[in-house]
Amino acid sequence: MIQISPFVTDCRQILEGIFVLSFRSAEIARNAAPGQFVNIRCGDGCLPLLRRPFSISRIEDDSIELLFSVVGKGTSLLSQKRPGEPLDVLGPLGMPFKIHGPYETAILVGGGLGAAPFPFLTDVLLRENKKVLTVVGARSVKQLTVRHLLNVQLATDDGSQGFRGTVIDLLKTIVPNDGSNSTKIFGCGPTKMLSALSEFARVRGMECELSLEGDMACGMGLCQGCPVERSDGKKKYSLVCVEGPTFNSKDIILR
Amino acid sequence: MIQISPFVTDCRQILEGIFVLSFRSAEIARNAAPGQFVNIRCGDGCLPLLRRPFSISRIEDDSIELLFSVVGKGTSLLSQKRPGEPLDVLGPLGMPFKIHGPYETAILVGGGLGAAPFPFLTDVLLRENKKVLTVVGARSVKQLTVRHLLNVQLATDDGSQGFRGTVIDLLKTIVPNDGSNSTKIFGCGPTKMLSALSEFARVRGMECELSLEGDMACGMGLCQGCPVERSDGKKKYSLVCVEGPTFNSKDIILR
Amino acid sequence: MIKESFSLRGVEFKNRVLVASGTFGYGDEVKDLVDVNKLGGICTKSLSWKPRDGNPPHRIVETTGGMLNSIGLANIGVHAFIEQKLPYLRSLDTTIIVNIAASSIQEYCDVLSLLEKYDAVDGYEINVSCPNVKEGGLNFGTNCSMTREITSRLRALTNKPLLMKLTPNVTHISEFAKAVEDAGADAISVINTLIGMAVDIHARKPRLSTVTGGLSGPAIKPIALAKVYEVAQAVKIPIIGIGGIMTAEDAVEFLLVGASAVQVGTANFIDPSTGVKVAEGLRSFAENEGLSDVGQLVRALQSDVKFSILQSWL
Amino acid sequence: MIKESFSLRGVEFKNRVLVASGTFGYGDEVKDLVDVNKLGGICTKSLSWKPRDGNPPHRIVETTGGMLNSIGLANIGVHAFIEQKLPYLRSLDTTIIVNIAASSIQEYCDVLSLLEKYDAVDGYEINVSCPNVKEGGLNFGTNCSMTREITSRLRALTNKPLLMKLTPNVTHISEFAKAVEDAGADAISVINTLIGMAVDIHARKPRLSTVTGGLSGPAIKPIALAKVYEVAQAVKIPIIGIGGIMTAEDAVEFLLVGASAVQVGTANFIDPSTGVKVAEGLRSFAENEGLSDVGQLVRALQSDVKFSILQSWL
Ligand SMILES: Cc1cc2nc3c(=O)[nH]c(=O)nc-3n(C[C@H](O)[C@H](O)[C@H](O)COP(=O)(O)OP(=O)(O)OC[C@H]3O[C@@H](n4cnc5c(N)ncnc54)[C@H](O)[C@@H]3O)c2cc1C
Ligand SMILES: Cc1cc2nc3c(=O)[nH]c(=O)nc-3n(C[C@H](O)[C@H](O)[C@H](O)COP(=O)(O)OP(=O)(O)OC[C@H]3O[C@@H](n4cnc5c(N)ncnc54)[C@H](O)[C@@H]3O)c2cc1C
Ligand SMILES: Cc1cc2nc3c(=O)[nH]c(=O)nc-3n(C[C@H](O)[C@H](O)[C@H](O)COP(=O)(O)O)c2cc1C
Ligand SMILES: Cc1cc2nc3c(=O)[nH]c(=O)nc-3n(C[C@H](O)[C@H](O)[C@H](O)COP(=O)(O)O)c2cc1C
Ligand code: FES
Ligand code: FES
Repeated sequence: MIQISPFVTDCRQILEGIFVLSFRSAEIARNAAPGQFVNIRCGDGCLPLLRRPFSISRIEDDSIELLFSVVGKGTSLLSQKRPGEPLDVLGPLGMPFKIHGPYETAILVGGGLGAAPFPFLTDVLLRENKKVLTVVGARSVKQLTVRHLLNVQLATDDGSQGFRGTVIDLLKTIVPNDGSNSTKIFGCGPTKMLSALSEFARVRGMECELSLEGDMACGMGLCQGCPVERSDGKKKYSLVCVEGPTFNSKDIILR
Repeated sequence: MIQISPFVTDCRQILEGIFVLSFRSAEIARNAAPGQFVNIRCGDGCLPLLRRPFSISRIEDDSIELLFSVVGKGTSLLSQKRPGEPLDVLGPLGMPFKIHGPYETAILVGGGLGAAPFPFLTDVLLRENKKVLTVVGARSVKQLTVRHLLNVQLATDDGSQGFRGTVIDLLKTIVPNDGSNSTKIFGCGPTKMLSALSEFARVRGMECELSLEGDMACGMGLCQGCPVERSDGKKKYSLVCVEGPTFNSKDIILR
Repeated sequence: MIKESFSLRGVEFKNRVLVASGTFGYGDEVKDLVDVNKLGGICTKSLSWKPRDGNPPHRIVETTGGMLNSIGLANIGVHAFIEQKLPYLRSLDTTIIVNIAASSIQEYCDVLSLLEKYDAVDGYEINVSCPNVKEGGLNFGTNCSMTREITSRLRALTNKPLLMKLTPNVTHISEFAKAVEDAGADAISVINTLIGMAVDIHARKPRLSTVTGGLSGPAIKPIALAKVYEVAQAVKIPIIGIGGIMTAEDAVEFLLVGASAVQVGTANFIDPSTGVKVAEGLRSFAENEGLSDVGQLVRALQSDVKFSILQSWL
Repeated sequence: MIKESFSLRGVEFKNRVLVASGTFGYGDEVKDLVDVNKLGGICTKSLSWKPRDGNPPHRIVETTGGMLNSIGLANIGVHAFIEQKLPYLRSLDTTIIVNIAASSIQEYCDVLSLLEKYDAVDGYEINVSCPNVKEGGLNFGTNCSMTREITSRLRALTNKPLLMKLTPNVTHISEFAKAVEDAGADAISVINTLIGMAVDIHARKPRLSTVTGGLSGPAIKPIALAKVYEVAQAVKIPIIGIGGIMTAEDAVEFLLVGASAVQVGTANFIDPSTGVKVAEGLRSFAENEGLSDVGQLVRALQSDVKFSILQSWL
């Protein structure tokens, strides 16, 4: 984990309200693993006061790419950054996806901007000789980005592109009923979707790693502000920022 | 008084840390008089929360020009405005300089950015067939702007340009010892300077109008936050924002 | 048409958004700028029997997300108010609440009694955040029995709506709320400003001439909400929520936690139309929620948790 | 070389800037990022006898210029702390203040007694903003005699520095300050968080699982300064100023109004090096002012006005 002030090298809108921002950091590039995030001070004032967490979406050489949608003040300020402006970044933070294992195929399941960490994850999975299948869902085609994703199948709530229905509905048509040890699921997106995905994996007996979103004050284990309920009874909560944001779906209870 | 959202037409640095910003408003242009000010929301966040007051520096057709120096967060944000960006403006506010009277010559005495309202004042005085003499002082030539001023004499604390000494010292060399009904002083600048100017005018028995600066929360008489002590005993305080910012030097006590 | 109005003791407010005392002058300062008739009501600057000069400068300091003031209850006095300001206020089509400040219980009574003669005065809001000269300057508003006494004395003098405006600078505001409800108040205004301070580190002096002052603005909204919520658990009479309201969404928060109406304060300094905009936004919000009455938002907070200020919240 | 250090009951702090309890974990979370040895001291997360899970999500809400938290005193418990965290803290070259929270006076005593056995613990800070289970959850910190009793009971158990951390959610914090001074506290930490609340207007639910939470951050700085100032008028023992400190300038304000040292809290979440930066900035400021000891800033406020919280500040 380092705290740096790199310059923005690029910031552009790729879809309505969805932006890609990049900056260079050899150190983050060297140390980061898929599923980890960076914590960014989007403005220098008091609105927002706290940093905002973003998954590392892609790494190319020492260029770090973030993919984000504008939902509030912080992301709005971030979207206005111009090349050459300094950025206040803390990272890489959190535990990466557990990608090792005997499985052959990784199915990446994303809801909306949940697909953000998948380009990075895809690159690393390929390096590990895994097959990658990507399933992305969104409310409408307008929210769908498939940039740098592999073997993508789409689901939209309104059927404006690909399968009409949820990403889980689509997944059911793809994954054989009996599940399989040769497949592992990686999910990222809204809690409701993750919760459904978790249930799907449980029923099929599949390995499933989830990356959670959630309110964070510090992103580095200082505040105890980001609990997620554990299922194993060892302790009641885990901290999303340091014990996550990725978890094995069996270990946590999503509400 | 109106509340408008004009677009910035120009914003540029004319001296280190000193900016000129303009926007168009036919209504303000039509209604404003020299010494009045506008109250601007410099940012949309909470730092700063309140508006910032600026004298109307110049009006050309329906273009309003402000002259300001960057001293804090609000003026810093204002200096970053680009042409085409909207501005949140309330004005014109306050009581203008009283320019009518039997005097022939107006001496405009400004300290630093105190000269801000003088271009507008000069234009109107000329229209009233007054002669205009301008005396401007600053710590150093670096803080001196004589843009759109007439018959300027300069004083700098360090002698880097013009007279070495305060603007009051310089004034003493200009104004005949016995004072004169044919001359009226208009002063604007730091309180300390205004206080000395007020004393100067009292001793010489000259008419003197001052424009005060000071903390304001609302700028329109809502909060009672901007008192200046009165000398006439009728009441203890006047409100700078609505009874000023211009006052006859005899009416107020500056500390 | 959605219902926006509400009433207190038979006096109708056309909507649930008023402007707060001391932040809208006497209502005439910005009449060119704001359609004041679209406000639910106007609370005047606090009036005392005699005019008050107020505190020396500086009276204002900006802070992060808020501001401190030490105006010192500067006001023209109730007589000048009646003569110079009431005729204009009378001409308005909105509800006029006269806010009263005093340094003795008798003064509260005198001011109110005088105002009783004027129909243009629709109701009273009593500012108890005032130093009681008899008790060596101790604040009325931090003394529960004193607050109760002011309420019952004033209640006896008027049949118009009596709003008691409480200070947040107490341990349990609900005790004060119960006391004034008990003593006959029609509504409770919550909150006045919080005690705060700022220092000029170069001059090594307090920034305000009076050392401390009252903190207001968005910075205090979370505190104000908690106070309104606390009061709402304790009393049945209507609450007027105040503190840091900048938008209609802020107002909705206050209604949900228990306020029947709100007042917009500091935001007027930034945009004197805030009150009108909040009223309009509140209507839109309620419409979008499919409500027939904005009042359906009042006390509509859903919570599984019991009142938990006493719980482990750290 | 300017003097930066100060001491409490013979324990030296290398400078006057500590990190606040609950905002710096157990000190080891950000050791790669921050040179913690440059801090005046570390106040640990509040520890209780048994580990505590803390409150359900959501525990955090951002507000204008601040944040609300309802962590629920989540902590690993004093035993695990001693085993897992103390060895690392012991290896540091800074002063370690262990913060204690409890739900009964006995628990406070038990935790402190256990910690007494460990040299690595340099002193204690007692968090009294805790619900007293015996009294139905009433907060210890809002009860003056309870606060006094906790202080004297703990005083009898230790010769190490005892810091009593007061809650600001009381009418007169100075009464509590006097009580703990009287009962033998070595210093007073002022302030803990203010009670606040935020509402999700669409879900019509409190944003925090516990309804209300503690407000911290720059928004509360003016209130914290006023509380420190009030306490400084009432007691002679050192005060540790806390609340919204982001910069060295903020720290100077606290020193001037009466704090002997400060703690940086919420700012750590934005930049965990804030404490170190504030300490460095504080030294530079004092140097520029030509001082030989940062301590010369303590209580150095110049004011013509007498303590005026009771005056007419509105
Ligand atoms: C580990 C992690 C990784 C993340 N990675 C990414 C990523 O790669 N890309 C990305 O785009 N985002 C990502 N997020 C989410 C991202 O951090 C948030 O979108 C961001 O913090 C929002 O900041 P903001 O200031 O723009 O919005 P804020 O102003 O803080 O608030 C907006 C957010 O709160 C919700 N909200 C606010 N008010 C309301 C209301 N009244 N009712 C309902 N909802 C409301 C909105 O839905 C929205 O999510 C990640 C989050 C985490 C924890
Ligand atoms: C009627 C009126 C007309 C004005 N006209 C003009 C004009 O035409 N041009 C112009 O440039 N300005 C003008 N001013 C002043 C201008 O309003 C202020 O400079 C502006 O409000 C500063 O805002 P800010 O947010 O940038 O600074 P802030 O952040 O609010 O504070 C900076 C100001 O406060 C002082 N200050 C802050 N902290 C300290 C400290 N610790 N110690 C000492 N001083 C401190 C600074 O000296 C500086 O003046 C006018 C003011 C008034 C009342
Ligand atoms: C400059 C100023 C003056 C005020 N004067 C009064 C007053 O005279 N009487 C009163 O009851 N409240 C007064 N208040 C308190 C406000 O009415 C309101 O309760 C408080 O500011 C909180 O609301 P806000 O955060 O929306 O401003 C004043 C507030 C400010 C900022
Ligand atoms: C997330 C969080 C957790 C906290 N936990 C504790 C705690 O365990 N014990 C305690 O005494 N204070 C706790 N505090 C209070 C802080 O130590 C500090 O008193 C308060 O936040 C005000 O300072 P600040 O504005 O700099 O944050 C906590 C504060 C925050 C924000
Ligand atoms: S966000 Fe602070 S501990 Fe996780
Ligand atoms: S600034 Fe508000 S009355 Fe003058």
